[in-house]
Amino acid sequence: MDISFFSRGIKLSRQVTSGKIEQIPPSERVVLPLQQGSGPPAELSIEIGDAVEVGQTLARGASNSGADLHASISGEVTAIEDLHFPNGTTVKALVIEGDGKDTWIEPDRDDKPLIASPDELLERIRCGGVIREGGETKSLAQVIDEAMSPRGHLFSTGSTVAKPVRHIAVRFADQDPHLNALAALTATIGDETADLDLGVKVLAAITGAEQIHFVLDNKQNSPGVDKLAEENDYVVLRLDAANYPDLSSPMVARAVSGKEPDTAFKRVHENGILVLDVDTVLQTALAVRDRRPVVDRLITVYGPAGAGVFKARLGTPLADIVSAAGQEKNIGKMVLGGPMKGLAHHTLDFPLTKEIPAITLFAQNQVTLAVNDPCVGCGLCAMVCPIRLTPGMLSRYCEFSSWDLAQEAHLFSCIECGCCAYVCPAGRSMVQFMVQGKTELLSTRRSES
Amino acid sequence: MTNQRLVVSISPHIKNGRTVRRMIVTTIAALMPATLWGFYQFGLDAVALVAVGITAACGTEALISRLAGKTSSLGDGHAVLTGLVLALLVPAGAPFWLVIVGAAMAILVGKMPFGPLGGAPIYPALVGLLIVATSWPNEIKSYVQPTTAPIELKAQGAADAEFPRDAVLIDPSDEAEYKTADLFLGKQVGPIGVISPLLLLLGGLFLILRRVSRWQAPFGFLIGMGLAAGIGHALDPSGCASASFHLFTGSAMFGAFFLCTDWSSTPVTPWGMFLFGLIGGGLAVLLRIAGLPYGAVPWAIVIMSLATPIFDRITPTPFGKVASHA
Amino acid sequence: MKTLTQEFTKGLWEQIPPFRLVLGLCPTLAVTKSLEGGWGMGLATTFVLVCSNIFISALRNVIPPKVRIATFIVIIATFVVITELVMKAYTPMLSETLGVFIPLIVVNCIILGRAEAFASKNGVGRSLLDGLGIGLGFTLALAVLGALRELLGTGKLTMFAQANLDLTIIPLGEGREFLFKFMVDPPGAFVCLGAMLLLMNLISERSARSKAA
Amino acid sequence: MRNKIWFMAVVLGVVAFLAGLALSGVKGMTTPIIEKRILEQKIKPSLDKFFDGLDLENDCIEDRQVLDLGKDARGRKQVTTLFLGKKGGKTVVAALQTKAAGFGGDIEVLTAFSLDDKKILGVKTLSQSETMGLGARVSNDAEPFIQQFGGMNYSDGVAMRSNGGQVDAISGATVSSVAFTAAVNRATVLVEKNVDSAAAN
Repeated sequence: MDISFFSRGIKLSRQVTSGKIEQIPPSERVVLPLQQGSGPPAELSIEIGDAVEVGQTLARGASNSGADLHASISGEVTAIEDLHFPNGTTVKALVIEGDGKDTWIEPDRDDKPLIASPDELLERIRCGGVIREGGETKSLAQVIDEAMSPRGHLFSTGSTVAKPVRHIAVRFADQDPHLNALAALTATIGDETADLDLGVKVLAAITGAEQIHFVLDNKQNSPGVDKLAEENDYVVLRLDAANYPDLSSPMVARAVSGKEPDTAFKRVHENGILVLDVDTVLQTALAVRDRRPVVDRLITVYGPAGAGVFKARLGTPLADIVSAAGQEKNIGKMVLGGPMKGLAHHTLDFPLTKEIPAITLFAQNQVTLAVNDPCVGCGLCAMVCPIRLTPGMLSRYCEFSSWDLAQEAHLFSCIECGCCAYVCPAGRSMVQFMVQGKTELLSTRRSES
Repeated sequence: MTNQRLVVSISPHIKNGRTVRRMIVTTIAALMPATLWGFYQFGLDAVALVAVGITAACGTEALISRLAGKTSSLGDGHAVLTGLVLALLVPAGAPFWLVIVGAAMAILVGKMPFGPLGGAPIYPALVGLLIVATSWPNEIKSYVQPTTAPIELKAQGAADAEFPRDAVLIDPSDEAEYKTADLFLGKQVGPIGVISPLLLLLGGLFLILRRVSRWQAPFGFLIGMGLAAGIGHALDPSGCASASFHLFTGSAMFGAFFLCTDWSSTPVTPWGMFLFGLIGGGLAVLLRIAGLPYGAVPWAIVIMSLATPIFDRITPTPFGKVASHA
Repeated sequence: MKTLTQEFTKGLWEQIPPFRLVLGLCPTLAVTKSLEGGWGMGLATTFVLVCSNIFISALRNVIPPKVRIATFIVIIATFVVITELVMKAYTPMLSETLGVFIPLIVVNCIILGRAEAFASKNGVGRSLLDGLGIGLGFTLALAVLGALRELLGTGKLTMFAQANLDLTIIPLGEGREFLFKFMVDPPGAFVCLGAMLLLMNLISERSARSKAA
Repeated sequence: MRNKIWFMAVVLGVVAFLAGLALSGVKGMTTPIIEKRILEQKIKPSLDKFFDGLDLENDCIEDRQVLDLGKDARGRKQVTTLFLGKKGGKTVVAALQTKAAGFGGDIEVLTAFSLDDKKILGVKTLSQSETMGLGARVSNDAEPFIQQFGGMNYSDGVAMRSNGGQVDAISGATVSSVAFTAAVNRATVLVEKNVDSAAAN
C-alpha cells in the first residue's frame, strides 16, 4: 500500500542504483541561460565573438550573492538568443560553438583554503557558480547569506532576528526515490572522502555551524562516509527514502534538529538548519580549493528503459543526454526533474541547466492527462500531507479564488511535494492550485504595499 | 526529433492509479458479504428489493443527467452504491414502491442538486431513507422473520409499540432473550443489510485497509455509542440496553463503517473525523433511548453531517507552526 | 416610464415575488401545505398590500421622511389586523389553516418593500396597480406551490374547505389514502420551492435564448 | 415643516388614531360573529359528543355562564365560560374552557365533567401551537393521551404520573403533556369551586 497508517507522505518504489556514473562527452554547441535559479539574471562580462576556454567566467552573478556563469566548453561565443523555460519565462542565453579542443583555463589553485577568511570562502563559492541543489534552486552563497540573516517576508508576522546556523545536513540520496544520482555519487566517493571532508569544513567555517549531519538512505552502504563521520564526530542519520518526502529539506531539518522548521515561504534554511546535497558540498570543495567552477552537472535519466546516472556539461542539449542514455525512442513526455516535482517541457531542444537534477521520460502510452474532476471530499490528501494541511480544502479555496481563506489555512506552508495529487482519486491538480494561490496572494500583496 | 512536440502536464507526473470509480467499487465489494447474508436471511424478497433500489437510483440519475443536458455520471458507480445502501437500510418486507421512491429521492433531492459527486452535504441514501421513513412510518417497519433468528418475530403491526426504534428489539426488556453472540453473528431482525455486525465489521476493516476510508470516524462512532450506552446502562439498566446490545443491533455497525465514512458529508481532518464519530455515536444512543420513530443511527449521522463544516475546522497544526497559533 | 398595464403585469411574471424577487419566503414555505392555504395567504397579502399601497401613496407627501417606516408599519398593521378579524369571522377554517401567519403579514418584506420602493414614490393609481399585480403574483406563486405540494403529498386539492370544494386527484380505492408526508412537511417545502425556482430559470433562459436567436 | 419634530409627532399621532378608530370599529363588528362561530363550530360538536345520550333538559350553549377568574400576573382580567347541563332541575354535567402555557404557546382545552360520579367525560383541544408531530398530537382526539382522560375521576385533581398522578405523557412531548394536564387540572378545580353555586342559581 502506498499510504501508510503510521506516517504521513507516500511510499514510492525505490530505484536500485548501479553506482555507475557515465560521462557524456562535451557537445559541439552549448546554450547557457543567464538566469540560474531564482533571482535576477547574471550580468554579461564577455562580448559576442569572444573565444572562451572551459571554466572562463561568462557572466557575473547579479547582486553580490548571485552565482557566476562559466563556459562549459571551449570555443567561441556566437550569439545571445531567447530561451523559453518550461515555467513560461523567457531568458537570454549565450550560445558557444565548440572548437572541439576542450581546453581549460588555468585554475588558481589554493591548497590550504581553510586559512582563508569566511568572506573570502563565500566569495569563492559565489565565483565558482555553485548552486544549492535540491529544493528551490538558488545560488549557494545566497542561501548561506539568507540563512545567516533571515529577512522578513511580505506575509510574515514573526520576528526576523538572525538565527545562527546550528546544523548543516548533507543529503546523500535524492529526495525523490525514483532518482539515484546522489546515491550513485556517494557510491563513487568510496574512500576518497577528502573533497567531502573539505567541503563540509569550508561550509562549517563560513556558517559557524555547531553540528554536521550526514543524512543517508537506510539502504545505502557507504563505509567511507561512515568513517569520515566517525573521525570528525559528525552525526549519521539514516532515513527511508522510499517514504517520500522524508528526504526533503523540511523533513531532514526535523530529523536533525528534533524540531519542525517553519516551511512557510520555503525558508527552511532560515530556521538555522542548512540542508545541502552531497553534490553541492563536493562542488564547494572544488570551488574553494581548485578554483574549479561548476561546468557540469550530475543528472539522473529515468525512463521506460530504466534509470541511469550521467555527468554532462552544462548547456548540453537534452536530446544528446537522452540518446546517450539510450532512451530516445517513443518519448511521449519529458519532465525536467523527478516524476513527483519536475516540470514537463514540450521539447527535447533545451539545454541542461544547473536547475535540472534529472530527466524523467514517459513513453507515449504512459502519458496520462489530468482529469481535474471536482473534489469528492475523500480526505486521502489530508491523510498523506506531510505538512498536515487539508489540501482538498485548500485547492478548493484556490479554485474559487477564496485567497484569504487559503492563506488562513496555511497555504504558504505547502512544500509542493505532490503527495496529495499523487493519491487524489479525482485526479485534481492540487499542486497547481496551491502554486496559483501563492502567486496570486503574493502579487496582490506586492501591488498593495 | 528536436521538433517533436511532447505532452506538457503538471506535476506530479505519476499517480497511484486510484480513481473514484475504483474506490466506489471497493466500497460496494465491502458491502457484499453483509448483503449476501441479508439475501440468505430474507430470501428473494430482499434480492428483489436491492435490485429495484439499484435500478431506481441509476434510472433517476440517468434521467436527470439527460434532462439537465450533462454527461451521465453513472459510470462512477455512485448511483449503484446509493441504491444499494438505501435498499440495505430497508426491511425486506417493505413494498417496492417505497424503495423506488426512496432511491429516486436520494438521487433527486440528496445528490443531484448539489452538483457533481462530492457536493452533497448529507449522504444521499440517507436523505432518501429518511424521506420515506418519515412519510410512511408504518411501511418502513415491515420487518420480516429471518431464516435463522432464534426467536419468533412478534406479530407485525400489533407490536408496533415494541418496534419504535432503530433496531427491532432495542427495547431493553427483550435483551435477555437474545445472546450477544447471536446478535454479533447476524441472527437478528432488522433491515436487509445491517443485521450482521460481524460481516459489516469485516467489510469496514477491508475498506480501512484498502485506504478507502479512515479508521477515526467508524471507531469514534463505536466508542461514542459504547460509552453512551455503557453510562446509560450503568445509570438505569431498565431504560438503556447494554453497550454490546446497542453496538450489535440495528444499523450501528453499518452506520459506523459505511455511513460515517462517506466522503463529502463527513469531515476529513483526523480529530474532526474522530469527534464526528464520537458525538454521532453518543447522539445515536440518545435518539434510541428517546424512542425515535425510525432510524436513530441514520438520523444521528444526518444531524452530524450538517455540522461537518464545523468539524472540518479542527485542522491539525501545520508543520512547524506553534500550536496556539493555529 | 412604464405603462399602467406594465405596472400590473410585472408582478405576475418578471417580478413574481417568491420566485423572482425571492421575497416573502417565510409564508411561502410555511403555508403552502395546501392549495387553499396558498391562495388564502396570497389573497390576504394582496388585500393588505393594495390597501397599504393606496394609503401610503396618498399620504406620501404628508409623511415626514424620518418617521416614514413607523407610519408605514402602523398603516400595514392596521390592515393586517382588519384582515385577521374579518377572516376569523367569515372564513374561520381558512383562518385556522393559516393560523399565526396572518398576523405575520405585518413583517412580510414584500409589503414593506413595495411601500418603501414604490408606493412612497408613485401616485395612487400606479400604486394600486402595483400592489394588485405583485399581490396576485404572490397569490399565483403560492397557489401553484401549494397545489404542487398538496397533490404530491396527499393526492388531494383543497380548493376551499369551508365550502366543501375538495378534490381527490389520485384515488387509491376505498380506505387507502395516498400520503407522501415529506411533501407536506417543512423540508418538502424547500425542495418544491427549489424545483419551482429551477423551472422558472429554465423557462426564462429558454425564452431569452429564443429571443436572441 | 416636514422635518419638525412636532409635525412628525402630529402625523404619527393622527395616523395611529385613525388606525385605532378603524380597528375598534372592525373589532366591534366581528367579535360577536367570531364568538358565535367558536361556540357553534368548536364547542357545540364537542359538547354534543360528551353529553351524548344524557337527554339534557336545557341547551347548555344558551345557558352558558361567564366566570370571572380575577386578574393574572400582568393585571389582565381573565374570564372563562362555564357550560352547565341540567336534568330534572339538577345540574348534572358541566364543561369548562381552560388554558395553560405549553411548548409553543397556550394550549386551550375544553373539559367536560359528570358531576354526580365526579368523572371527566372527555377533553378536547380547542387551540394549540405545539411542535408538529410531537406536542401537536394533543389536538388528535384519537390520541391515547387524550383518550385516557375519559372516565378519569377528578375529585383529587389530575396530575402526571411523574408527579404521582394518573396521566401518561406523550413520549417526546413532555412539556405539552404537562401543560395539557395542568389545563385540565385547573378546570377540575374551577368546577369544584364554582359549580355548586352556579347550580344554586
